Amino acid sequence: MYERWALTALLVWPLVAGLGVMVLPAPRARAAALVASLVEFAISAPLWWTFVPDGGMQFLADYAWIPAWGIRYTVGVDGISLFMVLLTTFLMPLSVLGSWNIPRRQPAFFGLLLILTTGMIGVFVSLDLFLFYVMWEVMLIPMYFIIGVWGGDNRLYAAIKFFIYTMFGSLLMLVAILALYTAAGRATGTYSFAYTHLLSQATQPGPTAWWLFGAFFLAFAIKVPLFPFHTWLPDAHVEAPTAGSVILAGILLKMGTYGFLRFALPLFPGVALHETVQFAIVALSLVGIIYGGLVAMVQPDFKKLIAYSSVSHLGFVMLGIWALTLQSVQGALLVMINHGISTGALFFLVGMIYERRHSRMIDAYGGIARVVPLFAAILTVVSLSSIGLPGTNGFVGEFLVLLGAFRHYPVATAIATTGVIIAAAYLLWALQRIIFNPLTDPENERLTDLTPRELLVLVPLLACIVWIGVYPKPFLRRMEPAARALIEQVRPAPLP
Amino acid sequence: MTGTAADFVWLAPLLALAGFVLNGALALWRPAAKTAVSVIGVGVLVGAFVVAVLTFRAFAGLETDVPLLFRYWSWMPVGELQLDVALQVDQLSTVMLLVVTGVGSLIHLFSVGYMREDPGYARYFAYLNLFVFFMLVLVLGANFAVLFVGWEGVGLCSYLLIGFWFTETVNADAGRKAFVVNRIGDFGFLLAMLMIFWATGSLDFGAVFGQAPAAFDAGGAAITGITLLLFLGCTGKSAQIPLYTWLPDAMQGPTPVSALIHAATMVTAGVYLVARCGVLFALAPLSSAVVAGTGALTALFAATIALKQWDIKRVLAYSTISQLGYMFLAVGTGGAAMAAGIFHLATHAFFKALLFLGSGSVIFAMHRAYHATHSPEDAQDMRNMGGLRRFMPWTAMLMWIATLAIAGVPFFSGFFSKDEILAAAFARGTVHPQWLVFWAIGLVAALLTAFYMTRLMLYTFHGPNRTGERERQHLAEAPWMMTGPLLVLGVLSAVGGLLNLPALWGGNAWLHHWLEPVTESAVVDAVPPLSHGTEWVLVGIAVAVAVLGVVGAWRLLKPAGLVPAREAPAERGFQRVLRNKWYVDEIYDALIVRPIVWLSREVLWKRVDQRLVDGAGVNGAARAARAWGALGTRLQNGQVGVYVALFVVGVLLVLWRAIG
Amino acid sequence: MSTLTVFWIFGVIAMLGGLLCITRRSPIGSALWLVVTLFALAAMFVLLDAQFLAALQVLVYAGAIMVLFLFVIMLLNLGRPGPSDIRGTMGIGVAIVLAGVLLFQLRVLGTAAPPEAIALPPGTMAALQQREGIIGSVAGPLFDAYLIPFEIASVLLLAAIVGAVVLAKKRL
Amino acid sequence: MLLGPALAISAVLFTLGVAGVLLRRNVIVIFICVELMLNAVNLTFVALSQHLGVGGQVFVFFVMAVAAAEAAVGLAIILAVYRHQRSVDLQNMRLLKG
Repeated sequence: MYERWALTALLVWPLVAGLGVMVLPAPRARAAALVASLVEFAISAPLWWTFVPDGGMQFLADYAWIPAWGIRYTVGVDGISLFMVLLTTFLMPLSVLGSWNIPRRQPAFFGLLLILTTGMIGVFVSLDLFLFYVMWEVMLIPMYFIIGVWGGDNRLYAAIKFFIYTMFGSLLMLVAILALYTAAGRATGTYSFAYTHLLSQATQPGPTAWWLFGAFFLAFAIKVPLFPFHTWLPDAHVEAPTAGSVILAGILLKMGTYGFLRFALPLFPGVALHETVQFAIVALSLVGIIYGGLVAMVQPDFKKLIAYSSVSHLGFVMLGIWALTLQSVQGALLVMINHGISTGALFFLVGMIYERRHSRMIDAYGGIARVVPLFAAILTVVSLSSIGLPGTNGFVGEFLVLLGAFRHYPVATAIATTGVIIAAAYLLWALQRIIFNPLTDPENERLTDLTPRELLVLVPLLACIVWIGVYPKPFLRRMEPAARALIEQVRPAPLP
Repeated sequence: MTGTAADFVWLAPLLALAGFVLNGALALWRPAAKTAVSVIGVGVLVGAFVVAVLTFRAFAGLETDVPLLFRYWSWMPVGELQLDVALQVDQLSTVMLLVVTGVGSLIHLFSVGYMREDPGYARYFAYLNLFVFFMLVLVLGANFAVLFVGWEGVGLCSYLLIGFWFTETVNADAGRKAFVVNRIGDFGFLLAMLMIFWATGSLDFGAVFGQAPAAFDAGGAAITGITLLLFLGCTGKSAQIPLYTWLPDAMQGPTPVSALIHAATMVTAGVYLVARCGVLFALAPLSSAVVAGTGALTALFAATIALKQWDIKRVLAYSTISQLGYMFLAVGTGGAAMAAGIFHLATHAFFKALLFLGSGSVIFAMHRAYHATHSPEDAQDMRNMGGLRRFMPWTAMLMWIATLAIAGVPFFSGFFSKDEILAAAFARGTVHPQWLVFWAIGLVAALLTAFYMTRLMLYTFHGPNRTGERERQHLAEAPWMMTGPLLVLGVLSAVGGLLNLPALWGGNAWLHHWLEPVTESAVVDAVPPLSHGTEWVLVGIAVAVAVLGVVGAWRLLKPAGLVPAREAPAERGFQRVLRNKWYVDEIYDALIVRPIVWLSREVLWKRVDQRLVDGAGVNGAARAARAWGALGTRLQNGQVGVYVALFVVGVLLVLWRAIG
Repeated sequence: MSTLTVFWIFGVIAMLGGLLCITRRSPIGSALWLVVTLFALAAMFVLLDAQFLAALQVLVYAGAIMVLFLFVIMLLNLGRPGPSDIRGTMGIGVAIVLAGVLLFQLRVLGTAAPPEAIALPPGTMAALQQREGIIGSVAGPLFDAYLIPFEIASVLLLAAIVGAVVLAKKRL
Repeated sequence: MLLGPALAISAVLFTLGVAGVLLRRNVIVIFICVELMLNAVNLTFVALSQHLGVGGQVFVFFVMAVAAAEAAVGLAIILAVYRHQRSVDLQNMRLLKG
């Protein structure tokens, strides 16, 4: 039974709960939102146990939606999307808890947060391209408001930039989806947006495939973000409220890489594995890794630093995806999860210190480890996880990506590995300037250490950091068949 | 599972980890509970040492050449990659286990006295325990990845401990520098791992070393690349040219840390790695030569810098770099010299830990003296010391033992180990002449070692006291909690040579034989054993060099002529170059660090990101769209007449289509 | 005089009326000349076998709608000749060019006669009117096939009445 | 046959209506011109109904109804605007400009 309604419940519940939360009075809204997001997590939790690694697409639900145009409501998860769904439901309660004292219009904020959940999960579970597109857009609107209403000083600029950037890509994607739909319809006589239907029709390369791949590529590359489509990210990250940044980094960016895994690669394997495309994407990933790291190093704003570090991390993901070996694809999936956890935790930490001191500038701090030892300790652990210290989650993902990628792209992997050095340089330098060095600003003397509520936000993330770092097998075991299937589908014959 | 005590080897790292967790919790919530911290911090280490001893005895009792493997859980099972979290007990790792836990226990004990007054006492022990945990993972790891966990983990602890007094920017800088420089080395290690995996299909030591001879062409590009990359990792961790610059700065940490991490254990990890991968290095003669050559060169280079340092700990830091150079010379030479390298690693752990802890005692006393009078003088500058043997006789005596040991004066531990390395290099030189050069460099470095160590002792403990009139009354021997461990280390430094007393001196070269199962596969090519006559000549030369260094320093240097640091004139000429460490830090800074930061900030961020991508690209597109929009608003001027005219034009256009 | 000649006479009257309608300076003149055109059209409707519509044209159009126009013009007191509201040279040029192109296009379209296949044989309309009566021939389809549009038209008129009242009243 | 002349006359009338709309600025006159265009179309309907059936005449009927409604609402709007602007000149009406 659970198999049949699980995903639908995951989609419907936050939407209903979100609308409900919006009409509640302010003091009760946040508690209700917390309960709602916990319920959502509880609904999703059994996915972890009931998921059968070798079972392909599972928890399928399939109903006609607009039959005249072959649009169906089809949802399901496999080893790739499972973790994205769980990551989403895992981060949501933490985000609610982390923005407990958000100023202004609490009911609307928490309501939007919940509605956003529907959109995000929808993107990850849709197996109908039309539904996918709808969900892609659904997620955009709450995020726009979250940045634009509750953001920092320059929030409108950031929100509009985020919106138009994403919209630009997604409209091209819509055109490509429609083109695929008509092409497949003409070829088979069945007009349907179903993923499996389009997948079976999309293998012929040709000039159209190039254009369609280009459209998908642009939509997803903006979301990833791949250099040079990344400049919305620093602005959006910096201006968004804490929960917004966490979700942006933790989940929204993964939609891009997920899109590549689920759509761009399997639908256009011929184009995606064409020499020029391979070269370009691997090169862009490398540029992202190095460039993101170097630019992160010189940021005066800690949130911006994390934003650019995301560019760097997602570069690893892209490299892993395009290397298409079992290790690299699974590594890429793990990096996606890890980045959600570690960068999410970093944003939470910045948000917590920002609430106390109202500054994101690295220069405003210094030496606060003496004043707020707990905060400093957790910030250190999370930073180390972000730079991939072995024993933390960051290492497992990056190691697998590099290991897998080395097989096909040894030189590129060697270059990517320098990202490890740069990561240490930028994060430790920032860490030093925030929690170490002399304490010069008397305002920092009065900082208070983390409250129990804040600890409650961070402890689950820390637990995941250690868990994935030490015992990632439960994750790897669940994603392996899906990764293997993807590789076999895209790359029928292994490269020499 | 062997049914012996060796099965419980996991207890050793686990104890250290438990110590970290408990002390870490205390550091955050009960930083004042110093007694509990001491008991836990030292207790777990002593416990780990007991486990190490029992493991060693059990393993020796098995009399096996095969390593014991303990798989605990599957770590990264992905396709061909099957990585387990597994520990390995063999001859090499048991030796390392004993050194780490043994010396570690003594240094922990010393720390109880040394750090007693520090507000970060609990944090300090938490870090120290964590370090031991990672170090044990490093030496016990059964595959490259687990070793790498320890490898980076000790780097992390080193980072945390160097920057222990983080409120000083210098300290925090030094810690960060150590970590980043180490990461450069780790980059090499990582790449080497990737290459090893795709060449042999595994990362387990057993599988890799078993398949290496078949998987690689001896002397081929692949194996040479792998070993050179591994060695890059070693140069980072073990502070060799070109990545040694972090170690002198690492002296910003508490002195026991310098003793434990930056002298006895962590920095020797590179030596351990090369010894561990002896099979691979044996397949790559070029890499072996690079290792040996770099080692010899580093030994000499660091020794020259040590000649002119005034900070007592910096002298020891450069001395450490220099001695590590010897160890690399040994492991690069391969074969029997591997054992010599490990031998020197062990003796060096004893005498260098003793030297550091002794200097710690000195600094402790100096600091107390200056603290009592609120003097701002530098407690580590040798120009402010002098004549200290009258105030701290025990420390002086013990440090003299260590000095004689490191200088290679006969019958102290260092004499045997250093002599063996030089002899092995010479022996290899009979086949490959370049090793004769390495041998000669090593010899010169030995001379300098004897010289600068004698200089250190002379300026610190002899001659008139320069501390200051008032401060002098406060100078005294450190408490027994600190002198006790020194005593133990003193004994070990004196008689440590017994571990591997060569046949030449009537010993049975125990360590050599013990390590044979590990080193025998690393034999490069048959090197004819030296005749006894040659060996005696070599010993004679080495002794002569050592004595020359000690006596020369004693005769040439006049501690009476020194003035306290604040009155000292600036050095001139070549002395100044040495004083400034050949300006290597400045050169790195000007050639690498600054250009990268400048490139990142001025070019990448401000030009490319903000101007080009965001300015011209994104906001440019926005501006273009707005310009089009402005054109559009021109039409929407509210004049209905214009609208009508346009409407008519539209109709006409549609009609045009209708006409066809 | 043949029917054609009569038709053309009324046609010329209609066109002249239209021309004068758009060129008179006074709105009242325009309206009255439009009435002339409407009457001419009514005559042409008769010649085209649409006698009922011709009557409606006179009654509703010329009689009711145009009276409404004149009423408003006079209500707003626009009857006296003021400054011309005809556009300047530029406007006249644009109007002439566009109108010329339109005329050309309409002529081209007009010469394309309906295909023979769907055209009724000549005299069918006259026969129908013989059979069903002049009004009956229009009323039949109006209350049969076009019943719903007819009802909607009535609703439209109601809405227009309400709308006109709302808009024109100063204060509701 | 009257179809050809009817269509020609209708075209001329329609063009005159369009020209009038373009030429004049007085809203009421423009309205009158629109009526002229409607009637031109009516003529076409009637002429074609001779050949294609009585449906054309029904359309004319509807056109008249719509014209009546349009005149009522349109003139009411003009009244309202005039009250506000004291003018029926298009140049003074810029309500459409945002």
